[in-house]
Amino acid sequence: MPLTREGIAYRIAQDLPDESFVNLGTGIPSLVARFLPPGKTILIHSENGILGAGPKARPDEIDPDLVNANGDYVTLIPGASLFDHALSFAIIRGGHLTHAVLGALQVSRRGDLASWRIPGPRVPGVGGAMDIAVGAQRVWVATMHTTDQGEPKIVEECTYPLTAARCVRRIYTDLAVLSVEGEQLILEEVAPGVTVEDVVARTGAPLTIPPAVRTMEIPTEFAGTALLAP
Amino acid sequence: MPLTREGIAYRIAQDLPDESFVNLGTGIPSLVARFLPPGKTILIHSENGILGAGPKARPDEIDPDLVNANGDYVTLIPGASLFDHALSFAIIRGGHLTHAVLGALQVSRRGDLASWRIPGPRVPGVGGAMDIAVGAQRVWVATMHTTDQGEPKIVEECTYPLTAARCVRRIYTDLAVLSVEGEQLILEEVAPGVTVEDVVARTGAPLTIPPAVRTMEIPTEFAGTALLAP
Amino acid sequence: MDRVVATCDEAVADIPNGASIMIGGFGPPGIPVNLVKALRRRKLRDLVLIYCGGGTEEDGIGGLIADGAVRKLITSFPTHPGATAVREKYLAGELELEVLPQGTFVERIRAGGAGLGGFYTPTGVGTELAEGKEVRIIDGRPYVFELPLRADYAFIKAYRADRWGNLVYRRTMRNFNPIMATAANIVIAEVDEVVPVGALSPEEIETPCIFVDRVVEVPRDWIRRPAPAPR
Amino acid sequence: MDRVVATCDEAVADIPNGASIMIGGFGPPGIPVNLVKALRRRKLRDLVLIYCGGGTEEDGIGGLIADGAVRKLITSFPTHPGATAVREKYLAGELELEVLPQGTFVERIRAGGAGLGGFYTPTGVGTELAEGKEVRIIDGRPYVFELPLRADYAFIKAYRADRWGNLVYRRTMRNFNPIMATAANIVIAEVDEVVPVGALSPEEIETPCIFVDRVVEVPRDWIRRPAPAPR
Repeated sequence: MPLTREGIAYRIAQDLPDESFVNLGTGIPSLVARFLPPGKTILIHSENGILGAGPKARPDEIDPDLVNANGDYVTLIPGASLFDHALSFAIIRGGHLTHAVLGALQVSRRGDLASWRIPGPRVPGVGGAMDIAVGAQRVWVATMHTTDQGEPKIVEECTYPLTAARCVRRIYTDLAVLSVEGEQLILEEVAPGVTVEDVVARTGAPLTIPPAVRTMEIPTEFAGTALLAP
Repeated sequence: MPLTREGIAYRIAQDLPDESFVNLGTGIPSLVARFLPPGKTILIHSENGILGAGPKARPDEIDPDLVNANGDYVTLIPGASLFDHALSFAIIRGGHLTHAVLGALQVSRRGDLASWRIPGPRVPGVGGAMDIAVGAQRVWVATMHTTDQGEPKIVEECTYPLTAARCVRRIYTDLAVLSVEGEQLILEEVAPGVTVEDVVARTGAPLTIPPAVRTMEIPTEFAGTALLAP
Repeated sequence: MDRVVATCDEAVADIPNGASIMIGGFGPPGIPVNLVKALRRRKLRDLVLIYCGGGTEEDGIGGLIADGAVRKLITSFPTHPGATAVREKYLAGELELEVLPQGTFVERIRAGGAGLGGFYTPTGVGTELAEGKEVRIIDGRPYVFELPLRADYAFIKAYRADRWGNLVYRRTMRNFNPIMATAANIVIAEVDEVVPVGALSPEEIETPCIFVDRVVEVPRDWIRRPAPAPR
Repeated sequence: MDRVVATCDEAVADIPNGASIMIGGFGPPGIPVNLVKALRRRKLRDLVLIYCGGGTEEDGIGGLIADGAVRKLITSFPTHPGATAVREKYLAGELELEVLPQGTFVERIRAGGAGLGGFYTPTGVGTELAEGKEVRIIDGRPYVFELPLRADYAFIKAYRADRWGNLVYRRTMRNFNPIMATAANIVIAEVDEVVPVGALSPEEIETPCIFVDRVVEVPRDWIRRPAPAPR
């Protein structure tokens, strides 16, 4: 069974090590915060000047002066710090974040990322994605394996405008975990009940298949949220 | 009678306008702080991260964590702020200081300043002088008119290594006040009892002499400190 | 040295047509909404706004754009759902957009305030946003050259000011505000509260008064009573 | 995530010969003297120090230089009266000096920490300190190109830290410390006091813990008793 969006986020949260400093993009990446393992110290960075963002604020916790980069009213964990955008992007671009989890329109086999713009008569807007893609020590992508129309999002070459070239190290999808190593796109894990052939068929770039591909260890649900699609 | 070092500092303090933000170099410039007119708001900036440095600390006021750029233990005035060197030099280089008063080894007729290095087998060291010379809105020099050996310090071309080219607007010496306007070095004022001929004789560059040169209005002493040489 | 002016209208009264104006804020926090509303009442034309988002009707920036007061918007993320005015004016060819990566946006403003001539950033290399810009290999890695950015005016939102214009922020109000305060000819701060000179500790002041020209006190109700429920 | 180590000796135990080390401080404030003393006990060779002054016997930096532990000093103002070791070693040809304008010194470190490839500054144009450096005319004004500066280690002095390494400074202790904390592979902070995580307000933290690898508590007597009379 493929993972739900929450399942992808859960799977990523398991891979974040203790003492990591992580920026989470909008969409599936933002869900990672809900599944952080309690025994680890993982600090969430937000572009608008937070290190140590906590869960979203309950109605009675809302501070009108405290939002994250998604515009959500959030809380702060003990030990959090606040700063301006210049320092926030010094953190990003200076290589101080251990991890960033970003969404994607497309990822190429070499780790090129397209995530900010669909060509056409639209307003362009990039936010912090380009800085994060070049700056974080490890850029992981969280995405559905294909578009709603079934088109592969993992491709030989990106056709959408690039966010950054050769920046993605790992790709977490509803079907698989892949890693980018030089010119190789390696299939590391498949979702429970998903076959290597399924993944190959829905991927738009050649995969390197190790002798034994692991199956993800992931529960069906977590605290009432389904992690695997029915 | 020529001015004392304190007299030069006193004369400069009279010219600083209300609501000015001023950096004072070592030597004679540092004495300016003692003569600030009480009715004006003049904030003293120090390179090491102070806006609003107050008088030197009395023994019982010393805070070991609070010095100015000269290494003196100082106080803070109400309304002072503290910051790091990056912001301090953003203030300097970004053109936010209304005035800087610097010492000089030599000043050329076009306002080139040499103040940081005497050639020879010596350790070079510049500190903040080059940033201040290019950054402050108005750079004034405070210096004795000649060296201890009687050599002119105001010259046709600097022979010592430059701090910055064409940066000085005014020169305050023990004998005169001069202003730099383009290629012209204009004699604005002479010290009491000092003649235009005296100044011309001790200046190493041609002076523009207005029809009537003012004589400085300066008291003989201020709060027990002699402002005019005996 | 009293920087306090009585009203937002007075604070923006001298802004001419065609002025460039930086506006702080990210999300609701740190947007000087009352200065923007006063600016809108001026009914100016040909403004150049430097603002990270696209503005909304509520924050007034979207309203300025809808009014046709803005010729050009220098921005990073004008594509949030509420940015309807940007969308309409841009697609109608009536608004010029300069879109920058967010780190480049703030760093260009910092360079403008710090007297630097420009800088090289690794961000954007090989993308549409670097087209036409110089790329230089430094220590084996490609960087894009970016110029400093300054403006005629900056609208800043802070929490507290003293009468000299020293500013303190709270929570995520800082965002672009302390940086924009360094990079404009006239800096106008909207604050919740004006306190006496000396009431702010020297360490907590984030924007020293040397950067600030005008301060307007506009108290916010929420500071004293519970915050509203989320939308 | 406990960044606290027991002693300065432990904190500097892994520094190899030839390491580059940034040291914060300006005047006495903000110099991590106990880390420097521990480094001196290591009796290393060929160090590259990045420090704004020239060091004195009291702060230990002059001692390191006198010991012959330092191959090169990147600095701005090594000419203060107490800097006797620099003078002797430099004039004897046993110490390499790279002298920078102070604003360029700190800006190069900031660029190193902020991931920039370099920047243009108006400071130093037409002087000895710009010899051999690229000069570029930008908007009609000449600027000197400067590269970023990073180090293997940074020695930081702060007032308080929590156990995660969030740092707070007081008075003029900041100087180069918050900037150097961004620009080294291993950042070691000497602090007067370690407090629990959550005890520092998020707004007052000047150096977020993401930059800090090790913290050593070295209480200073003066914090609790009257300061000594001046020299």
